[in-house]
Amino acid sequence: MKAYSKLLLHAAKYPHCAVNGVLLAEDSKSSKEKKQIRFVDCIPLFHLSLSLAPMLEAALLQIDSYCKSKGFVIGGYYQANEHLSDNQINNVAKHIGRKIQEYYPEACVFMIDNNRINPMSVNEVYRVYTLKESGFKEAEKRQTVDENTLQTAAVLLEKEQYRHIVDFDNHLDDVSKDWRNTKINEIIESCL
Amino acid sequence: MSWEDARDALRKIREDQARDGSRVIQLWKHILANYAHKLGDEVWTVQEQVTVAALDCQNFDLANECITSLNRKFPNSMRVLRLFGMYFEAIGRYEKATEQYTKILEEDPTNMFARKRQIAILKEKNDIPEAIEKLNKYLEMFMTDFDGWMELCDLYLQLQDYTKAAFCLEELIMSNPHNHLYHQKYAEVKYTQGGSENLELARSYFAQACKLNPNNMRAQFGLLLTASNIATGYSKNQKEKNSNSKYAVWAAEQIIDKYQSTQTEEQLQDTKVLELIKKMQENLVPSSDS
Amino acid sequence: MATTIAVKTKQKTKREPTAYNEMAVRQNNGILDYCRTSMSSLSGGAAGILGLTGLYGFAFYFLMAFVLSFFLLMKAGTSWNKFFISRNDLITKGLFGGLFTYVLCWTFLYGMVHVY
Amino acid sequence: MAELLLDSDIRLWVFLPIVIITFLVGIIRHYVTILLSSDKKTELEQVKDSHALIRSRILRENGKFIPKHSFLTRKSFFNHEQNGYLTKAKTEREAPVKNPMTDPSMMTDMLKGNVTNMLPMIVIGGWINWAFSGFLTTKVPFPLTFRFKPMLQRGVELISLDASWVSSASWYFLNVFGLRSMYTLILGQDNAADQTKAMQEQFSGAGMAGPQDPQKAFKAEWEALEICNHQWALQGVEEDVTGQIIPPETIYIKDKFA
Repeated sequence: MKAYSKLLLHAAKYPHCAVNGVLLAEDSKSSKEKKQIRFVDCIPLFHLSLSLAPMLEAALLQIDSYCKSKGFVIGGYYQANEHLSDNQINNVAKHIGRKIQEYYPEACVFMIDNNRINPMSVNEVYRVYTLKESGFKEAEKRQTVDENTLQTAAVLLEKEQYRHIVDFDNHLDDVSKDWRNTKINEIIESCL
Repeated sequence: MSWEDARDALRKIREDQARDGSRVIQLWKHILANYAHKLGDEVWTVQEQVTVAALDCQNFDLANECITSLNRKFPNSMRVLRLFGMYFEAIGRYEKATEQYTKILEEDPTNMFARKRQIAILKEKNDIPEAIEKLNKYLEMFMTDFDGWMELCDLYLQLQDYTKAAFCLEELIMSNPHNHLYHQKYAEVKYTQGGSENLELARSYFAQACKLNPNNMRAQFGLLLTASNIATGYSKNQKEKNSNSKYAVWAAEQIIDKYQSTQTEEQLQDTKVLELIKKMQENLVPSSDS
Repeated sequence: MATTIAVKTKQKTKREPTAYNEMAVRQNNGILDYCRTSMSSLSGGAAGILGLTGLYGFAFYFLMAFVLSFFLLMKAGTSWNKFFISRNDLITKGLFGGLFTYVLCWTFLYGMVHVY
Repeated sequence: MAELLLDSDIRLWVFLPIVIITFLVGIIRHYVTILLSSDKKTELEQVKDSHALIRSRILRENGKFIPKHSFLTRKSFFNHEQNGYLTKAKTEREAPVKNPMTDPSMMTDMLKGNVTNMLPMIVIGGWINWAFSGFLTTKVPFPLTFRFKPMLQRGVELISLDASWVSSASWYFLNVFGLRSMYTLILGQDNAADQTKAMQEQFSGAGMAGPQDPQKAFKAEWEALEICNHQWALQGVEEDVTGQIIPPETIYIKDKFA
């Protein structure tokens, strides 16, 4: 819920840039038998230049230590390309996705379909890819978000809450901004 | 909000070249449209701005309205022609848009804007290699158009052609050697490229960025990462190793300082930033002692 | 005098320690010129109406010029080095260029009031 | 010397009109120039050349901020022995010396310049000389030596007259030159009312307008770049940064006095 809304808001905040971020999942040891990943939070990363490594490393290091303290793992990566109708998985996404997979084998990559970001969208806005053998394949459709989440996200978009979401680029510009987006979290809670 | 405030807000957006189409449209629609006569001659600039914003937000009625009124005031003006071109672009009729731009270029072959738009069309069609080629041709002619270099750099980065992106950034650095952002980005590219030589370059440029702007967090993180990488992996002799870990430790201190002074206690506790950096620091210090 | 205008626009100036922003420097100097010219013509007018002649007139000009410089220094305060390359510029810039304007205004109003 | 008493009608009909006329002419000239000035059509080739020259200059000045290898790459792009950009340009480009008589657009430009600059000056000056000749208009409020007499008393040859009196023709010229800074006050910095500036440009013309001949410019730039060596500015910058223990914010101010 939180994860989905924030992902959506981040993509909506920078309509003219490519954006990416990571999704945090609950540590799967407990829920492994269900073959299901529950994403609980989302950390928006960058909107300026996705393909540069150093800041990505810095960000992932920070997120990693945050996750460890909370008992989460980095379980997914999402990306929205700059071009409106371009929702193919590209090299950058593959690369990062593979790296995440090394640490968490169930991880998957979400490619956001820019056309579908609007308050009226009825189903999820992304396609899911998972690593199979050597290449990324589109995963079979499965229910990833429930009706309720979609509605909340739509409400947030409508209210232009995306102006307040903070990603890692903002955080590095101004350290006092918090990439955990506690404010947004509160708003999301209140929308429930 | 009075109309003066709205005007000032629009002015600010224009000056900062911020891209916030929906806000521009809101300001125009709710406030300024009723006071257009009060703006004097500025109204035309504002209308141009609103047109672009409207196109950005796919609000074609508004764009059309503005273009028509601009066209009535300035028939045959290059700037209006180019707005027409952008309009066609936005509705997806690229041939028509290209036609407009060619018309401008016939009139004035030095019109940089029309050329850039033509490249933008290629980018819209998602034909990045072609766009790069065109942009290269363009830069051959206008070698000091630094926005062009910037764009070329971003395009190369999309294709992950780091060597060429670095070349563009060198050009940008030369254009303005006091801009820390160029140094920092150049260093980031070099870092991404990898290899000990590139890492050392990256370290130098991160350091330069730190020097130019001590508040540049990215540069400090970068310095920390590069220096510690060199210290642990690439350094050839002990001396180099020592100095590199010294830089890393310095950067780490700076970062810790920054976090402590800006974030709240609770935030620091929660994100564990300090612990992380201290750990990195500790990893380095014994290596320099031994 | 026009010092208020000057300071408003001066605040736009932003530059780094060693690199000067060309545009900003030029703009600041333009504003300085503006102050000088306004001061010269106004004080010239005043001198003409008062009917100062000879050395008194010139003395009056320099007095006014230094008063203006003083105001400028006050306005710039301790942060003058944010706006100008050298402090002496504030005092001496356009001192003699302004003299010409001053003499013209002085002569003009003196002629109007006292000669006929 | 006896005080002269001027008829106050002179003030109303000579003294004031001259001031007003010169002033208004200046303003009108400003707007006429704006009306007449055509955007200078620049040719693509010209723009390209100037951009290349600027880039080369930037390379010379700021080349020290990029790594040595990159600097040499660029230098060879410009100055390679066979096919460097500048090397080629300085040998191949034949100098298109523009003959103003053959190029009609140059001709009209020159004409326009003359129309707005010289003509009014001559016409108005002549007219004022003719209409208001022979008046003493005013007196400068300070004593002057006799050397100034021909300057201030044009058109009035009276030996016994005190030097501080000003004749109408001279008053006109005083206004022409003295109102210059008033125009900057009223019309803004880059006004066209100021003919003296335009005249200065005409006299010192060719040198100021920049080298007209691209070949020469290319050659000069080529030579300058040829002798330019690379000295990396970022050598030891890490030491520089880390050496300073002072809090980051104060580095700026410290550098200022260094």
